[in-house]
Amino acid sequence: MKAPTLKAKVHVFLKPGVLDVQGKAVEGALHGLGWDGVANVRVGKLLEFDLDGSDPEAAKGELKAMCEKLLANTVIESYKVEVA
Amino acid sequence: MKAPTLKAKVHVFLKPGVLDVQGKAVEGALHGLGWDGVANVRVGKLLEFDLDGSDPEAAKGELKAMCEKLLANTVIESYKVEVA
Amino acid sequence: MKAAVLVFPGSNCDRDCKTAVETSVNGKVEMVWHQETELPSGLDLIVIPGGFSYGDYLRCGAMASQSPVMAAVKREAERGVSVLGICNGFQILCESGLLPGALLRNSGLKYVCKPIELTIENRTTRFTSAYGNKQTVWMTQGNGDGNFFADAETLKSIEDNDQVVFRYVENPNGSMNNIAGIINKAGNVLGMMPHPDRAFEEALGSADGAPMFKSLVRAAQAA
Amino acid sequence: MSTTTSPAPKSMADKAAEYGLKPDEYQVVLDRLGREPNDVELGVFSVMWSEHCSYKSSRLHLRKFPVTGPRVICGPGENAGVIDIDDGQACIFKMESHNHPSFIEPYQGAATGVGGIMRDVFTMGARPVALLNALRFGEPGHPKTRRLVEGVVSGIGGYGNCVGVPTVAGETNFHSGYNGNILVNAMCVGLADADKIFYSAAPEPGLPVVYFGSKTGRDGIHGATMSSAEFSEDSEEKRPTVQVGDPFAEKLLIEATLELMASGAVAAIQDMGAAGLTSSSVEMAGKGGLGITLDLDKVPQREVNMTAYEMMLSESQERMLAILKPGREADGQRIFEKWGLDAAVIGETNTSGHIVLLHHGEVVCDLPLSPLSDDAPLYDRPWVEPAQEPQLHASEVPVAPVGDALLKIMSCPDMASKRWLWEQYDRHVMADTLSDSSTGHDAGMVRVHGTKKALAVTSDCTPRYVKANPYEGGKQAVAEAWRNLTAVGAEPIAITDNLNFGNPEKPEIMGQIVRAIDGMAEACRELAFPVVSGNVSLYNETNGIAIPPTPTVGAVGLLKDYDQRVGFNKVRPGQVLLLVGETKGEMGSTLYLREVFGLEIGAPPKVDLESEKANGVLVRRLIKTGVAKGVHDLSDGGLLCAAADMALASKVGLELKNPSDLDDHIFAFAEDQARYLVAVDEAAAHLVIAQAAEAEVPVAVVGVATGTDLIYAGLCVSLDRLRETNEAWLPAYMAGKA
Ligand SMILES: Nc1ncnc2c1ncn2[C@@H]1O[C@H](COP(=O)(O)OP(=O)(O)O)[C@@H](O)[C@H]1O
Ligand SMILES: [Mg+2]
Repeated sequence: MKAPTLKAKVHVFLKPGVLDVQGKAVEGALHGLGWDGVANVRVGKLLEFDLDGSDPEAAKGELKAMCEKLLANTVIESYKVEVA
Repeated sequence: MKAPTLKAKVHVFLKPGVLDVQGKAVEGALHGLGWDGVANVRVGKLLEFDLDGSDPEAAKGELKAMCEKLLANTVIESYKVEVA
Repeated sequence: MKAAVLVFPGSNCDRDCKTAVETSVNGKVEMVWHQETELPSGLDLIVIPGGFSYGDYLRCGAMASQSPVMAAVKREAERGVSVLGICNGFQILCESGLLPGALLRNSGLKYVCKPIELTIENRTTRFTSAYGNKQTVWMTQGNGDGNFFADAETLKSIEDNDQVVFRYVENPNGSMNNIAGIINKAGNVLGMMPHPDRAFEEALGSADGAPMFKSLVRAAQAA
Repeated sequence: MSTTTSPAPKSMADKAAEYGLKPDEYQVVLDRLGREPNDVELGVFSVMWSEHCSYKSSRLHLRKFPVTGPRVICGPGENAGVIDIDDGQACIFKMESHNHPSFIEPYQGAATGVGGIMRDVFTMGARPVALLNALRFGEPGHPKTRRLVEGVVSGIGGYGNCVGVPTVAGETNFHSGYNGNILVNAMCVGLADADKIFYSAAPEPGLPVVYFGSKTGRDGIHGATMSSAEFSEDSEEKRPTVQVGDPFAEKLLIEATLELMASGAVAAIQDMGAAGLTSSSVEMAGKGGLGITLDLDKVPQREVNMTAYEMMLSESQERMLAILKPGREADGQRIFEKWGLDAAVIGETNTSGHIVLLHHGEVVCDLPLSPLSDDAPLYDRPWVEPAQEPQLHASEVPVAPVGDALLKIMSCPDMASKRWLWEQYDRHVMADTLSDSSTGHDAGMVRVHGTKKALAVTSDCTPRYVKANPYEGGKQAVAEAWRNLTAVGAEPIAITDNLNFGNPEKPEIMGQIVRAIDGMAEACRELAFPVVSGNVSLYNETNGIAIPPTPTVGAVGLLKDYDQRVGFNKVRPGQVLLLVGETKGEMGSTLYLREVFGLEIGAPPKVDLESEKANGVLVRRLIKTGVAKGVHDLSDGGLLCAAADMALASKVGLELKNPSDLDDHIFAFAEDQARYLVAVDEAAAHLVIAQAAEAEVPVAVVGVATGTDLIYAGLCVSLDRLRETNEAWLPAYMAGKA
């Protein structure tokens, strides 16, 4: 029998104030293509995966630990976790 | 006076058939750290920005155009847009 | 031979390409800025050089493919002018739809710089005719996203039409079918990850890039 | 005159201490100003008088370096050193550390280190053509080391590759002494026309001051003072916002800067490095004996509500400050627009002798410039003669089977191949690379574009020698760099240095600094190898434990005809191996002792500068006349390891013998200096021996190239095995398997 799984989402993004070089470049390119109304572009990472378990709260704790340990560079990045 | 702005979110991710080498590496690393219950890791991009305008539906149309033109490579990537 | 080398913000092999064309075939080379809407007339070759156009920040080649000059390149390509995209240039060609497929992150997730051996898979193209019956060539390559990908159907058609021009002897990045370089169906647009522009004289460790430019001169003279 | 003071709840004296000014230094500020400084002014003083900007602990001793020579166009004092490489061409280079930032955030720390050193070079008008990096990590088993290696290496590659400058050489060591303080020293080498060098001194009043590059954010505020302080357990927590590098912006900045210079619009120019806008504006005006007024409202800003203090101390990357010639703003405008750079005229030069800053229409800083430089603290810090390791006697050297020892040494972290690392560096962009980390040469070589000339570059230091005897170790670092250039056939010209030490307020550490500088200066003088630029990084200590003293030497040499270059990668079967230089059997502080027996003892090898010179001159002549077919200098691991390198790079077996009366293990692994392993055609061997005798250079036949094994004193190891041993460690370690 398959163990129950949860769907995990982890959003990793640069802390405010940290220069977002990707965002800056994308914004420049969008302006170049005529989309002048675009501003403050920030580019982050979204990781999605399956996680064994059935308790969303416990899973969130795990996800946070994964972020601290591996998924985010907490010197410059923040993260948000979601479980469904 | 400042023009009204909307908050745009664009999620770009690899299509199902495309090998996600980054996701695979993250998965391997998580397993290596003892999180064996993790599977099917996919790494995508989440772009967030301000967009001039007040009509969310019109904005979504714009966002789709941006994706088709620049933000996603539809040979390998899919996208979802959100406006708030 | 009259050639144009495109220059995008972040191109860094533009001068290398110019030097390669000048040194190996004494060609005349004009540098063309990415915002130009027209290319010089009478070109035999358009080179899209390597580098990190726009920092490669969104996806390699994505932003460059949208630049004004690429619209002009598309028109010239349709008219049959030879187009050579090297490294970032290959990525730009795929992003702009001039070549099929896409270049993904290297399977090792790292930038890899090393001399590499390639088999010449199609020696009848206008880019490879001067290789004679040489079976393999050495060139260096350096990239983080050189992992060629195409869906099954596209891959089959690329293979069926002999569009694979170079294959890696040892695959450095996970490329499907060991593909290092492909050509379009019409046979005038070639994209490749390894650098013929860094292999045009023995002092650089290999001169195996030079015959590519010689082939193009031949093709230009025949035309 | 009126100055506004920002709300200051704390006393200014407290703040001064917090900003890193010592009480007596703050007193000087009060005396010179005749009043209390405000917050912004205090910030300006504290960064200008930081160790990083003022060199207050080292300046006195740096004066010992020879800094002139027939080829020196510009020595220390400018952004980088400049040497003459003939035909109206100049080479501009410098090395700089980014140790603290790299420990905190390895990717960005190393990346911005590379970016910063490139700016120092193109600021003077040079196009960067080569990068090097000297890295020292903690012991492999330390929990932080792997992540630091991973981050630093990808940061260096990520930045240099994108900008498009080849990384052609470097060095990498691992030692527990760096567990709490890694070293990331990056060097950049550039080319310019000798009559188009740009300097930072503002030439006249009334000229526009232009800011261009990326916008200013709150990055790395107080980076300069931070890099002048010791680490404690919690500095990772307290740190200010990390600087993030944007190599794409740097590439645009290079092109725009060189284009602006070519347009003839530039009167003076300076990159914004540590202490950003403060040091650049103060130095430009100060050096020119002028004054400067800046309107901070005009500074391109990335964030809202930045204070004057934040703008002046921000270390946001990829920014330049230029003083334009009269009426040339339009040239600037056109070029900055073309390259998509933010830019603004933010001020003007004048004759006031002051730096005046306006913010929101108010004067927020008004300081006389002269005290900032003239009264900068200068310390003759107390020092003691460092303890020295005693000379070892041959009888004290334990004996190991030569084969076991060789395999151990060739696979140890310091000697193991660094392929895993340098394959992440673009070594070929610019299409002028003749030799690099992968090719089997003692120095990286890049052509001077469009000519037959080439530059040879290397970076060297053997910290275990410096630790055992700072004076001899200092000499050795310079001598090894000179030897590495010589070994490829280049004429050694000049060096840059990066002095990495612990806390100079401790007399033992100050003793290391003083004696290492003495040794380096001595070697530079004897070898006619002046210092043209450099950088000092002190306070590399954590919880009171200092790094091994590490004065890294980056050196540049010139080949007039690169067809005459040589490496150790083309030795052919039948060629005879000659050992140039004397082997007395120096075993102190060798890799043999450390790697085979875990002993870090004994005086390091002495550097006899006279033989160094004589032997080098002979080797260079052998190269120039085409007699030397392969050359490798002898350094870490001695003769047998050099032979192993040579065999692997040339893919040919070597059969070695011991013609000396030293024991086999000593002859194999002694690290006597001033030696080279030279391969010549059999027919030429006697000629070389005669030439050497004439030059009074010791030379001995030590073997022949043949077969596919390395053979010596009962040892016979196949090249395949040797290669595997040498290649395996780093990739396995990085994969978590070693
Ligand atoms: N961090 C680095 N970056 C680039 N190249 C490196 C680095 N570390 C080592 N190398 C290269 O690896 C080779 C061997 O290094 P090393 O043993 O220090 O050389 P040597 O002792 O002969 O001067 C050299 O070509 C050197 O340039
Ligand atoms: Mg060496």
